[in-house]
Amino acid sequence: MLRQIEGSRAVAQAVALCRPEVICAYPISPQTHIVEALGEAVKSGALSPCEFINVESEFSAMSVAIGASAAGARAYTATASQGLLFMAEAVYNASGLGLPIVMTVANRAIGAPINIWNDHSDSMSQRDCGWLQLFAENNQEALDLHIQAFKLGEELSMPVMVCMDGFILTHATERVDMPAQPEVDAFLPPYEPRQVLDPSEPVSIGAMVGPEAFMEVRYLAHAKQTMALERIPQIAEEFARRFGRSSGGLVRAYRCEDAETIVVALGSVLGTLKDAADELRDGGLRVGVLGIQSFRPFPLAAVRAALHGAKRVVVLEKSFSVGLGGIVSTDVRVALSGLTLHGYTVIAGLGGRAITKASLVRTLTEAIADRLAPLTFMDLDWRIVERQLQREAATRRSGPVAENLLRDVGPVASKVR
Amino acid sequence: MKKPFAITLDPGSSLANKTGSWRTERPVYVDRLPPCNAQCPAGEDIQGWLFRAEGGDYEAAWRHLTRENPFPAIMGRVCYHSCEEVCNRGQLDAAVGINSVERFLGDEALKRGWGFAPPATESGKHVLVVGAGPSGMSAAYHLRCLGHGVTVKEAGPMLGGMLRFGIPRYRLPREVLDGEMQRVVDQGVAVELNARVACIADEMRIGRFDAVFLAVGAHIAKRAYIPAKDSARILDAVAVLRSMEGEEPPMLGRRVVVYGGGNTAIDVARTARRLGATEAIVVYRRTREKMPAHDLELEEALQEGVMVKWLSTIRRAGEGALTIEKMALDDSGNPQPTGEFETLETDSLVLALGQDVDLSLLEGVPGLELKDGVVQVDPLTMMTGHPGLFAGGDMVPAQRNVTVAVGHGKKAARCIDAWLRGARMPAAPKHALATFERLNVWYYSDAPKTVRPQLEIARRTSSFDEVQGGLTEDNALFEARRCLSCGNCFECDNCYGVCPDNAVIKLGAGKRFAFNYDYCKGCGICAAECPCGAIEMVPESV
Amino acid sequence: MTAEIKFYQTGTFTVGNRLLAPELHSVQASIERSNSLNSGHRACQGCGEALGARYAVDAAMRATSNRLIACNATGCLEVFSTPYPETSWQLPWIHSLFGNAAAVGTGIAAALKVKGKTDVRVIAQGGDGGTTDIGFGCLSGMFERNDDVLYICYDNEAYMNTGVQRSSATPPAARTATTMAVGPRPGASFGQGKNLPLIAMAHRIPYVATATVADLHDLEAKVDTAMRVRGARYLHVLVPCPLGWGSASHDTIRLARLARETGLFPVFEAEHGEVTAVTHIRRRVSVLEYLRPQRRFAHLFGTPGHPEMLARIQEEADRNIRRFGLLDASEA
Amino acid sequence: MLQVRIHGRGGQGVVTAAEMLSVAAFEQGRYAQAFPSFGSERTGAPVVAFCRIDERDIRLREPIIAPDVLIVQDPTLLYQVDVFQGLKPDGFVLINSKRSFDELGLGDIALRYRRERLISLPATEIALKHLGRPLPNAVLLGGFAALSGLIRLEAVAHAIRDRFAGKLARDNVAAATAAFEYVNRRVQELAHAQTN
Repeated sequence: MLRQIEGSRAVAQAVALCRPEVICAYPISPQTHIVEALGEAVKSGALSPCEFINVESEFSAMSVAIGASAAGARAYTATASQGLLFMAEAVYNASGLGLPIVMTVANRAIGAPINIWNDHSDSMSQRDCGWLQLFAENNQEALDLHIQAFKLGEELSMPVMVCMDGFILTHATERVDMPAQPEVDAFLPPYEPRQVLDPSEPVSIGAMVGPEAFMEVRYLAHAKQTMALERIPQIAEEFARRFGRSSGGLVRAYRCEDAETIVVALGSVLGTLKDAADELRDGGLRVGVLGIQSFRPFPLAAVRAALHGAKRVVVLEKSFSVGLGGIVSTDVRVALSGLTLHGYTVIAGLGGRAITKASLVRTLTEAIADRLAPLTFMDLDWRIVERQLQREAATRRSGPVAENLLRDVGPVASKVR
Repeated sequence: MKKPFAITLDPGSSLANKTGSWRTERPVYVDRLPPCNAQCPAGEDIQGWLFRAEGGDYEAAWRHLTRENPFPAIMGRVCYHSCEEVCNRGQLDAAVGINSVERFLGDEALKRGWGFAPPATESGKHVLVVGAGPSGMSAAYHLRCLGHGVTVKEAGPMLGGMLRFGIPRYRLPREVLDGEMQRVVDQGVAVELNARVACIADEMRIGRFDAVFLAVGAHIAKRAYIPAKDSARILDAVAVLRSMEGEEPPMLGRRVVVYGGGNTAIDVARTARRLGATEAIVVYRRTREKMPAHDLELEEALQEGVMVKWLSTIRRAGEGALTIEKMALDDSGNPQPTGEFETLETDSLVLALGQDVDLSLLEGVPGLELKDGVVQVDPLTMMTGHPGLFAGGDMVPAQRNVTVAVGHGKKAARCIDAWLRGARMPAAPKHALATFERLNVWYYSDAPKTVRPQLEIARRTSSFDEVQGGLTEDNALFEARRCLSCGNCFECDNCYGVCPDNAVIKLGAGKRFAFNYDYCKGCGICAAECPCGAIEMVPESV
Repeated sequence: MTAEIKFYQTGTFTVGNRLLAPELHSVQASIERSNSLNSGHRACQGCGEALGARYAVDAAMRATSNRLIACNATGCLEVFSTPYPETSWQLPWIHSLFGNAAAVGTGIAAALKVKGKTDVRVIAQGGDGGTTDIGFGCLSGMFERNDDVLYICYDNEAYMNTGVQRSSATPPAARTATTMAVGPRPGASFGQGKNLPLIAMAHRIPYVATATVADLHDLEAKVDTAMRVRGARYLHVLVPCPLGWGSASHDTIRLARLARETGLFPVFEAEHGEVTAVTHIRRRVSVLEYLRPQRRFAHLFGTPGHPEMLARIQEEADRNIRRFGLLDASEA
Repeated sequence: MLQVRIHGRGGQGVVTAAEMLSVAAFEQGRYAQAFPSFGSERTGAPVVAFCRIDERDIRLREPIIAPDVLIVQDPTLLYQVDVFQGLKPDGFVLINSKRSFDELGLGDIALRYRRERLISLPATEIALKHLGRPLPNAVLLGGFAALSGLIRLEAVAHAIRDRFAGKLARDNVAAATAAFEYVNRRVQELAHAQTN
C-alpha cells in the first residue's frame, strides 16, 4: 500500500511487520523517531507480543538485545553516531556470539566537534566488527532492507546493521510502498535459533576461547559473510518476486554499461548522483553510477565486474580515514587489484555538508578531464582552513579549532544551507 | 541444534579436567581418641554410647556401654566420673553430664529388664573369681562373655563387696546394686556366698580351675594408737558401714566424731546424721585442699550439716570427750603439732583411717610378690608372679575406687582369656588424643548442662533415700547430644558442604564420607571447618 | 531446658547441632547433589567464589525446579568455569561482557516473558568489579526498571582476575596492586568505595540481601526467598579470596565468619528499601582478629604499624553494629 | 519539478507544513519529498523546511537552493535571513502578515518578481480566529493552494486531516479554506491592478 510518510516511521512500520519480540530503545538523533514509533506500536497493542524496553544507554541496549536473542527472541534496536561507539564492545560481542540481532544505524557524524548531521563515520567505525552492513539509497529501500535483514541474519545466525542516512532519509517524508502483514509473514519465517538458552537443553554460551581455537572462530565468521555474498542476491530476488520491486542486493549499477567513468557510492547520495550522471550524459559524457548496497560482506567480485570495463572510477564517500583518505575507496581498490584505471577518491558531505548536484557535476567533470586530485574534499572551504593553519603556525595557543572556524564562517542562521 | 564452534559448549564437560593434580596436601579422615574415653578407668567407649543414646535408641546405647562395663546404674551413682573433668565441652560451656546419662541408661535397663545374652560358644575352661565386689563381678561378667565357665566365691553373705559394705544406700540404693549383680549371675555365673577362701593354692588344686582372679578388696580397718579410757566408745568405719546392712543399726549417739579424711570418713559422718546424730564432726589433720575425699561428697556432707575440724589430730579419748591438738602445715605440706589443745564433746568416735588387705589366703603361693600390703601384678596383664593367678581391685597397687576396680576386672578377664588361649594380650592400638585445639567449636551451639535434681536437705538428713536423682528422658537425650564427638566424624556434612570443588563424596547415613582425589585441590577448608577434628591434612609425597 | 538453646547455623552447617531433630541435621544430605557448578573448574585452592556460586545457583535451581538461566559478567567465575573446550555449568549459561551482565539478564527475562515461559527464571552474576564498577550502569538500570532478574554479586573486594587491583568494593587500608602498601597512608584510601547493598535498597527493589560463605545455609535461604519474588532482586555475597587477600586457602570460611562477627560485613535482608532482618553477631570479636590473617593488611601490624588505621577500621565495624543493630538485645 | 521552501521559527510547524504539503501532493498522485533543514534548532530559532513535488520519482537529495515557491511563516525573519536567496524570477512568495509588501519594506525586492505572485496573508490572525491559537502553517497551505493553483484545496484539507484529528482538523480545514478564499481575492485584485 502506497503511503506518504517520514522515513523513520516507514522503517518503524517495516520492523513492526517483522514481529520483533524484544526492542531496546535509547534516544539519539537522528534515530529517535524510529523507536518512538515502535514504542507507540507496542503501547497501543498494534505490535504484540513484544517487550519494549527503555534502557539506560546504548551499551545496555545492545546487551539487552544480546540476552534476548540468546534466549531465542527476535531482537531489534536502533542507534547512531556516539551511540554506536558507546555500544561498540557489545556490537562486537553480538557478532562474536553469532546472535542475529537487527539494528538500524541512522548514519551520523562522530564528534568532537559534536555534530548531529549525516555522514558515514559511525557505521564505518564498526566496519570490522563482524556484522553485516547494508546501506539504503532511499526510504523504500530502507524499509525493504529491514525485512530482508531479519531473514538474512537469522539464516546465517549473524547480526545485521541496516544503515540509512540520518535526517536525509530518516526525516524525509516521501512515498513508500508498505507491504501487508501476510506478505511479510510469508517471506519471513519465525525465528529458529541456532543456539538458545533453554533449561531443557542446557548449554554454556560465550566461553573463553584461547589461541587453540580463536582463529578458527574468526575464520568461521568470515566464512559466514562469504555465504552471505550468495544469500543476499538470492534473498533480494525472492523479495522482488514477492513484493514486485527490487531492493537490496550486493550492488546496483546505473547507466554503467558503456560508461567510461563510474562513480561508486553508498546511501542516499546515489539519488543526487544519478541526476548528476544524467546531466553529464546529456552533455555527452559517458558516466555511470555504482551503488553498493552490501558494504559488509564487501562484494569484491560484483564490484570488479561492474567496474572493470571503465576507464576511471570515482569513489564518493561520506566517510574518511584520517591520515589515509577513503575507506570505501580502499575496499574498491582491493576489488580492482590488477586492473589499470584512474581512481579518484572524493570525500563529501562530512558532518551534513550538503552535497549538491552542481558540485557533483563540477567535480566529476574535473575527474573526467583527469584534473581532479586523487584525494579530493568536495566543497571544502580552503579560506577557512588556511586561516586556521596560519593561526596555528603563528601562535602556540591558537585556541579551539571548531570555535575558530565558526567565527570565520560567520552567523549560520543567515544562510539557507 | 548445530551449535556455533567453540562459542557454545555442552554442560558439565569440565569433569574432564582432573584438578586433583594441583594438590600438595591431601585431606584424610581420621579417628581420634576422645579425652573422656582416654580417661575412663573402666575403659568405656563413652562417646560411642552417648552417640547411640542421642539417637534415642537407649538399649543400643546400653548394650554398647556394657561391652566394657556391666554396671551403668551403679556407675551412674558411685563413679567419680573423672571423664567429665577432661571433657572438651568443659572448655566451651560445661562438661557433658556423662555420669547422669550413664545412670539413666542403667536405670532404663533395670526398668525394662534388659539382660545379657549367654555366650554363643563355651570355651570349656573354668575360672575361679575370689570376691564378689565390683572387680570380681566385672571379671566374672567379661569372662562369661568370652565363653568361660566362672565360679565366684564370696566370703560375705551377699554380692557387691565394698559396694554394699562401703557405700551407704543413700548413695547406692540396694535394689540397684542387687539388680545389676543379679544380671551378671543370670548370665550363667556360679556364685558361692559365705565361702571364704582360706588358701588359694589348695583352692586352685582342688577346684582344678584353669585360672584364678583374686579381688578380695581391702576390708581390714587401719588402727591408730589413741590413748583412751575403757569407757570411751571407739568404733571403726568399716564395721559401722557394714552393720548398716545388718538388722539393727549401730549405736553412735547424738554427737559423733569421725577421724579421717577419706570418702569413708565422709560416708560415716553422713550416715551418722541420718541415724539421728545432731552433730557429726570430721576431724582431719590436713586442709581441705589435701583431703583425699571427693570434693563432691564433701560438699553434699557440708550441705547436710556435717562439720569438719581441719588441721586437727585426736590426742586422747576420754569419757564423752576428746582432746584435740591443732596442727600446722610445714613447708613440705606435712602437718606438725602446735601444742595447742582443745576438748571436743562426743558420744562416740569412729576411726576412718583407711583399710588393709587380708592377704592370709595367699600364703604358700610360689612366685607371688607382696609389697606395701598389696599384691604386685603386671600392670599390662594383671597377672601376679604366679602363672594363671591374676588379681585386681583394692588388693593391687592402684587408686582405690569402684571404677578402677571394674576396669581391673575387665582387663584381667581379657588377659585371662588370652592366657588361656596361650596368646599374649595384644596391646590395643590407641588413637592420638582428640584435643580441644583440634576442634572447630564455632559450630557447636551453646547448650548449658542439665543439672540433676537433688533431694532437699531436710529429707537427706532424716532418711536414707537416694540423694542424687536421675535425669528425665528429655534431659538425658539433651545431655547426650551435648557431646562434641571429639575426634570422630558424626556426619554433620560439613566437609561435604564446604568443598569448593565438590570433591567430597557422601556415602550415605552411617557410612560417612570419602574424598574424590580426582578433583580435591587440597585447600584444607574441610579440615579447618570440621567441628570435631576428624580430618587431617597430610603432605602429598612427590 | 532445650528451649534456651540458640541455634546459630543449621542445615548444611548443622554441625554441632546434634541437639536438633535429626531431619534438621543437614540439608546437603542428598547424595545426588545437583552441583550446577561442576567439579573440574579452574578456581584457586580455597576459592570462596566457587563455593558461593555453587550454593547460590544450586539453591536457585532448587527454587525453580531447574527452570533457570544464568548470565555471567567477565571475571574469575566466568574464566575459571568455562575455559574452552570445557564448561563447569550444568544449566543454560551465557557470558557476554564485563559490564553488561544485568542488561543481558534483562534481555533474557524479556525474551522469556514475551514467549510466555514465565516459569523459567533468570539470575545474573558477577564479581565486585563487574558489579560495583563497570557494570554499575546496567545494574542500576535493571533495578530501576524492576526487571525480573536476581543479580548476585560475589564480592572478593578487588579485581582478582586481573591480578588484584582496587575496585570500589575494596576496603580501606587493603593492599592491592593499585593501592600499594607504601607511603604514609598505605593501602586503599579511607572514605572511598561504595556500599552496593544500600545503593540497591535506594532503588526500592523488592528484595536486597547480604550473605557470606561462612553460612551457606543462610545464603541458600536468601536465594530461595529471592526466587519467590518477582522483579529486581540483589544478593551481595562476601567471598574471601586466598590469592587476593593473602590468606591461607583453608581460612576462606573462617575469614568470612570473622568479617561478620566483627561487624565489618553486616548480614541482613531488606524489602522495598527497608531492612527487615539482620543476622546478629554471635561472639563479637575485634577487627584485629579478622585483619591479622590477611597479608593485604599486614602493613597495619608490627612496629611501628598503623594503630590509627586499625582504630578507624574498628570504628567502621562499630558503626555497622550500631547502624544495623547487629548485637542481640541481650548483648547490646 | 516544483520546489517549495518554507521559512519560519522552531515551534511554528514549519516542518509539519512541508510534510502536509507533500502529503497533499501525494493525494493528487504526485511524487513529493519533504524534509527539514536538519538542525538542532530550538523553539524560536529560524528554521527552514523543503518540499519537492514532481510527476516522477524524486532522486535529488540536496537542499532547495533555487525554490519556485517561498513561504514565510514569520515576517520578522525577513530582516534576519536572506529568505529570497535563489528564488526563481517567476517564483511565488507567500508571507504571513497583514501588512502589504511595501508596508513590510519589501517594495524594491518585489520589483524583481511578478507582482501578482507576491502575496501577504494574515495567517496568524486567521488561525487565531478559527483555532484560537497562532498556528499559521495549515492556513498558509490553504493560501498556497490558491496562489499556485498547483494543489487543490481538497488535497490540502486531506493532508490536514491526515495529520490532525477531530476538532483541530476541522478548525484547521476551516482556517485553510478561509485563507484559500482570501488569497483568491487578492490574486484577482492584483490581476486587475495589473491590467489597469
